[in-house]
Amino acid sequence: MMAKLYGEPVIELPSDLYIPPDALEVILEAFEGPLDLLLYLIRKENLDILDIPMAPLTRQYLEYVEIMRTKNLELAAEYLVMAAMLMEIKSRLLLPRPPALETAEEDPRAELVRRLLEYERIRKAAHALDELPQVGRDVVAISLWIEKAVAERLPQVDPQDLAEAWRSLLYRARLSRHHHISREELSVREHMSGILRRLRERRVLEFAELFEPARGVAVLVVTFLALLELARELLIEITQSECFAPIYVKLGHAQPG
Amino acid sequence: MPNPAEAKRILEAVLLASQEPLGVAELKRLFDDEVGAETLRQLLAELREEWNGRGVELVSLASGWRFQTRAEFRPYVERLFPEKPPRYSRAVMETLAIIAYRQPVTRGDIEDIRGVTVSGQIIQTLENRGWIDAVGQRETPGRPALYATTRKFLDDLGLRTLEELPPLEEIAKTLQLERPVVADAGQRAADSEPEQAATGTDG
Amino acid sequence: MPNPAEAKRILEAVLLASQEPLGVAELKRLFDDEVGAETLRQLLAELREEWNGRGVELVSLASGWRFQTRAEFRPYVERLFPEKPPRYSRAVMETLAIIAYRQPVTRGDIEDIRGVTVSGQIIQTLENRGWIDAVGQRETPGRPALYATTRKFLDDLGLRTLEELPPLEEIAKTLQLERPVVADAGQRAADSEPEQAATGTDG
Repeated sequence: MMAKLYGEPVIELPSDLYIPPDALEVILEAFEGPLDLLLYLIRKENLDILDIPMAPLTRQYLEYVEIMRTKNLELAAEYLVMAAMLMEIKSRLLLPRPPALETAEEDPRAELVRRLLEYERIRKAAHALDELPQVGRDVVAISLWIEKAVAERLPQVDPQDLAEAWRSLLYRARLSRHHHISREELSVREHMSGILRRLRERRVLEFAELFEPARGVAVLVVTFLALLELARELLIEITQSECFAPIYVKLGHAQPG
Repeated sequence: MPNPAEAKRILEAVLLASQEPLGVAELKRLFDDEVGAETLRQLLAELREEWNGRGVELVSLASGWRFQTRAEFRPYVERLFPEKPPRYSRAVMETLAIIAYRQPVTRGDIEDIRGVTVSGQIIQTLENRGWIDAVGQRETPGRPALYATTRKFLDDLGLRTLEELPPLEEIAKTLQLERPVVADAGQRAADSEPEQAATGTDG
Repeated sequence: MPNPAEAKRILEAVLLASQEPLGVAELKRLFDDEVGAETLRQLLAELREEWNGRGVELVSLASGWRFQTRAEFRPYVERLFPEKPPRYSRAVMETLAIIAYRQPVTRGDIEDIRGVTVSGQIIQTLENRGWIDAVGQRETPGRPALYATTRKFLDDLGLRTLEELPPLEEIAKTLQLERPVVADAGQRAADSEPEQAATGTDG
């Protein structure tokens, strides 16, 4: 093939570039950009990066770029910018310079070398980073099942919370003394619940079974009051078939019909 | 095939790494099926033994084996992950308060006091928690269930009896101190706390 | 206060349960701050020692301590959980390296170093992973965002500080002493016929 690229004749495919057609794109696309391609060429040719022979490097670079173009690979603009830069450096090197300036003037390649070195450093660092064991890829962060998962945690309530709730009720409803329940009343109501609970299990209890004399007179009284209240609210039925017969307590089911 | 000690280390690492229980069939794949199910069960039993007495245990569930923190260590785990403790809504708390102080009550009673309807959800929440249950039915039309608090409720709140609940008079007092209501304050002054009535008058 | 053996069992259970690394300050809360930071570090060091030679290790990271599987056990873990995330492309890794070593940097800085445009996609990938974030803006026209790596980046790579990053190499004067060209080109060529790409005649 014959082609001209930026005035550089491209005579032939680089001889070291015989690549099966399928692999070519993979290889060319694998370059991360012009700096990457240049580093590849420098390494391949064993060039001294601090004293780059610009002519052969530029020639090789342009050859690769041309192949990319003929292969219709989408060629990023950066490749062309770099090509221009290389040729500019090359031509500046070719210009005869007054000997006096030779030492003072910066090597036209300096900026390119600086960028190549920096990129090479980062390229290697990227590789080293990728070699570090990565959570999720190389190692698993242990996170055991927590028996009774935290997500299922239930709200904690303490008695003061209940008091707070009652307070808000009071405030809202401006409850009258109807709701001012004394401790004694509360205790009665607690016993009412208890009696209902026992009746639910047993259906029928003997009156005496409901009382626990061992707990003292106060409890006996409260239990009795609870029974009366339950009876008054028709929640229980207290029956006695005849005098001195056992008194039975049962849930106050309405007798339909 | 690895020796038993190695195999156990591998099993341990993989079971610790897995959040899901792993069955014996899956674990066999670890060793390219070169270790029999029997051997594997033996190794797992030994591994479980090795973990005895630690904060984490290896348990065998229907779906396989899993490492999990022991329930006893939950308080420690919770101490570290105290993402703001969940709270019951005001509706739930008020319902609970009414049931606690006024039991046994029907849903209708609760609605009367709260002045709004009480959703089945709220009752359900408290029932699921094991804090209330239906202890009977009131013999009125519809035979509504009567709710009461349970022993678990007392246990969970650190109470021995309902009498240890904050007394309602005290509650009313704090409320009234915050928002003095003239008529009410007078009445309360009659009952008790004369000092407060006195301070209330200097206005 | 628990005795050291108990304390270690508690630490072990909690660290095994925690999804995130736990710092010493957090762990102190486990013991109601009754155990000093120094004691805690000592216990953690002992615990790490106890886990030596197993498939799981206790590691110290930027945000604290975490149990994780040892990299050497990866083959076994992979056998059971094959759905691991893929490796990132070179473009992503180079961008990450620039941010890690040269932070804070703008997208323009990254492009200067890499010599190519950096797609928003790449930045997005790293941001989504939680490895980088914008920490400010450079006061130049357009006020470009300045990117830096996060603590999660360090955690996920098993590092405590940026100083533990693999050191940046001072590049030799010539590149010829490096890995043979063959291997390198092969790496570029990914899966397909690398040797042929590289072993061609010397140009």
